[in-house]
Amino acid sequence: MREARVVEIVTELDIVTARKLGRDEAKEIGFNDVDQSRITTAIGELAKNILLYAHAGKIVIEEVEENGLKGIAISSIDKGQGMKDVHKVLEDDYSSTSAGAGLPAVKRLVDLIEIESRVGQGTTIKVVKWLVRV
Amino acid sequence: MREARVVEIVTELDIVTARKLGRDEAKEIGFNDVDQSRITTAIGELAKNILLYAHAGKIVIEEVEENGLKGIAISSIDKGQGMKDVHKVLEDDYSSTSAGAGLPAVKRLVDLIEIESRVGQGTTIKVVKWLVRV
Amino acid sequence: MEQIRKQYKKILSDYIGNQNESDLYIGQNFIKRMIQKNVTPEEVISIHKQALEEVYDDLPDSVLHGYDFLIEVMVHFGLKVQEHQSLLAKQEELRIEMEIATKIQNLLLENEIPKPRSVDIGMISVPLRKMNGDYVHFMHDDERFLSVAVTDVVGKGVPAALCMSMVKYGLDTLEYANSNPSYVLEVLNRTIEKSIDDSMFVSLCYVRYDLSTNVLTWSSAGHEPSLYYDGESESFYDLESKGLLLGILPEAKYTQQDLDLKNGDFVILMTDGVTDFRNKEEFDSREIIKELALANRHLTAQEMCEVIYSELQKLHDFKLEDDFTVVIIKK
Amino acid sequence: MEQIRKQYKKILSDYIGNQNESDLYIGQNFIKRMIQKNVTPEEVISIHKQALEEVYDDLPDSVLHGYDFLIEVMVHFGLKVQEHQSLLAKQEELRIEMEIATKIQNLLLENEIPKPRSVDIGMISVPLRKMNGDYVHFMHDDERFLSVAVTDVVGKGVPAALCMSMVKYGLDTLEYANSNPSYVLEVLNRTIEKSIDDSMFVSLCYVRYDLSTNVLTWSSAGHEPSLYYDGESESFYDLESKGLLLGILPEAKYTQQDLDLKNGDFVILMTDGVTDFRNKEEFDSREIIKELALANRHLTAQEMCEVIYSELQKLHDFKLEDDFTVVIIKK
Ligand SMILES: [Mn+2]
Ligand SMILES: [Mn+2]
Ligand SMILES: [Mn+2]
Ligand SMILES: [Mn+2]
Repeated sequence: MREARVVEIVTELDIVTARKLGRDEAKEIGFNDVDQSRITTAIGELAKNILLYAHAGKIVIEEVEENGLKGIAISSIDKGQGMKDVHKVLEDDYSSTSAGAGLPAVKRLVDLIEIESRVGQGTTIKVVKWLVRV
Repeated sequence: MREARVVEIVTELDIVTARKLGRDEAKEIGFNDVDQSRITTAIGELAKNILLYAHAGKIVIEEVEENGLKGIAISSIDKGQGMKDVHKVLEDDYSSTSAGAGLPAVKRLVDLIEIESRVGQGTTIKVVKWLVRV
Repeated sequence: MEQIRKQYKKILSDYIGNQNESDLYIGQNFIKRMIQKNVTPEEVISIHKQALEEVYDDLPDSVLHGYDFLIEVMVHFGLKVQEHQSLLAKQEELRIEMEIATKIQNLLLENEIPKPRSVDIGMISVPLRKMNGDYVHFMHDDERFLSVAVTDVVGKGVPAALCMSMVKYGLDTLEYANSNPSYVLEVLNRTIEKSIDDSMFVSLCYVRYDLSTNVLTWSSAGHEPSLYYDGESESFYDLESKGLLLGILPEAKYTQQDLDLKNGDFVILMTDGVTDFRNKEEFDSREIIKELALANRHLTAQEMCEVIYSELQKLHDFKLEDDFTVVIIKK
Repeated sequence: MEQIRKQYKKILSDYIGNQNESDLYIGQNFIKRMIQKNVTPEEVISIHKQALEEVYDDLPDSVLHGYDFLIEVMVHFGLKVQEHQSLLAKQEELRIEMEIATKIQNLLLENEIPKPRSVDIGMISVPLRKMNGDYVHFMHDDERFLSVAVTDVVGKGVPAALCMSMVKYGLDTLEYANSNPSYVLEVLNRTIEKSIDDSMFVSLCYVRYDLSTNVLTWSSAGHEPSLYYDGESESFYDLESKGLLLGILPEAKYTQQDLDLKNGDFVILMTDGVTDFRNKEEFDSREIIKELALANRHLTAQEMCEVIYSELQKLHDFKLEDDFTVVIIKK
């Protein structure tokens, strides 16, 4: 397994870099074209969230293996404001003013999502997508 | 303007015939590829409804013109059971058992839908799609 | 998935071969089934691309890259479709919740029609949707007085249902069937004005019948006028009143009026759902109700209510547009 | 539409030319905006086809017919996306309706904390969602007795709200603050059992305090046990009771017990939302509440309630999972 790859997210260009790294990694691991697009989309949404809510942070992309199952893990780490209610950000915002996408979309694009957030200290979001969907 | 074209709907093959006539007519009138598909889909749903609920009936396809606006009109005419509550059949069935499509879909595919139904006497549904969407 | 790919390839290559309408029809039916199995649009593009590649081995690179681009952008339509599935599940939960709520609401507002010795009372109340926005409250707790309130909440759904609970609650705490109708309206009006949303009003017709003197005293707050049939003169009179809807002005005043109910007389209380037919300007519903009541005045009050309902339903092609409530008090 | 076609063609041909990630990113952002403008997937395919045709004039017929086929099948995804828009609008309507209902419900259940001379009463009741499934009812209509009912409906949403209206209604019609707690529970139980859905239960703790003798009489129906702090022995006692939840058995019997409230004593009534923390097995919530109450017993009853709420909220990372209600009666 290759080592984790880290992209610092400071400008919109970094979003593209993270997406590219993630897409290459996903291809390498063996994901098909649709899953490559989904993984890349998830990375893009996570990175955009960093810029929007924490201004800076990083995306870590790594291959994972568990019980003989290969997958890709993406972590989004920032030292921003943090969130008071992590449950809420995973719920769909069905109001008419919703911008769409965001974390509810990320949740749909992957198999697992874990959020750790402390108010004032930052947020870490880890998502995993398995090569064979669990 | 060409005269109305009538397709008797008795078997599933007639659905295809009606679709084909409708698609050709729509193309002739000048609808683009997407609208051709939508009009054809609407015709298919109307014809399928005839088979499902009245067993037999007809589809009438004609070019229409109003206030200098060209369009296509499709009528679905049957002598079946009729419907007690025409409002309800136009409402989306959001229940999990919904088969989808049906009249709510037809309504979305066209610009105008009119239903006349008498219990025990049959149903006439007329839809119109304008070349430039009103 | 392999099966799906094979079927898609077959339909697609058939279509490309001869451009028959039947293959488009088959293709659409196939996709409808795929949608029910939660296949997403980006997956369809991917299946399409692969099918084309297998059938034609000389596709230009530009076309293949084009499909990759399409898959990428279609991911967002796929997300919309999945969002729809979630929302449908949520909607289903809500539907079940509303069914339980309706059941509770109906129990909460249940009220038996009193059967006093000297008058005959009938009632019909049919909700347009699941929850009834009309409500009939009977009180007959002593031997002398019998009171009926016919109410209609302006507004629909859960807020209207809660508002109705409040009206019932207010009527119940007034306790005595012998209260003056105008007093009842004034008290209810204050409660509702104080505590309910600004957009929520209630129309109410309150009738108190004195079984010992046969005097019927009535008052009304913005409610559909009741009909009084005088058996002697064989004619109908509207029981009109200028009282404001409940919940508008805190200090609204209501007047009350008496009438003597003689043998052969009857009074019809109703909500506006009985007379309002927006799409049928040609009908004068109140005239029709008079005719129906007159023709059927030999029936019991309950039977009269039911005839009026079924005849009006027929006249309006079974397309009632509001909750429908009729109460008849017949001497 | 012409503008959209031009932009799409530009992004697509850039991508086909160099397969840069940035063009896929730009493409996705472009599509997100298109989706917000209600562009459908079949329209995107049509735009894509036309763009390709304009850039490459030698596309094989098979590819072009393939796009026609794709447009045809994508119509059904387009319908799903449009259905989603309608459902969203319906959801929004419902959201507004629920907001009004919540307002009415809160007004309906509003209840002032009584301020008698000889005891200090505090209360906090925080709903998890918009409608509160906990309810506190105070009665203090004569000078001698003061009663408090703390209730929790099993169930959420509108049905629970309606059920709560019924409980309030039942408590109000019992009228007198001096009723025996066990009698109150038996009457309420019969009403609820008779009239409410089989899946709907209510837990209730009823406490009557005699201001003239300082005797507190309590009874409970399947409710979270109250805590009694005895100032003399500086220790807590659970006020346990084996009474069934209201609404299960029509003839359920309830017992009541007395305790003398001395200066420095207090009683904490609460709902299970205060002690149930499914994800935090390591906490003994009742112990924590005792510690918090002990440490803050010099504060007013109201302040004690607020400290308990804010401390428990912090301990559980602000993730309360149920309606939260605490009432403190402090001598
Ligand atoms: Mn109404
Ligand atoms: Mn009405
Ligand atoms: Mn509860
Ligand atoms: Mn609870």
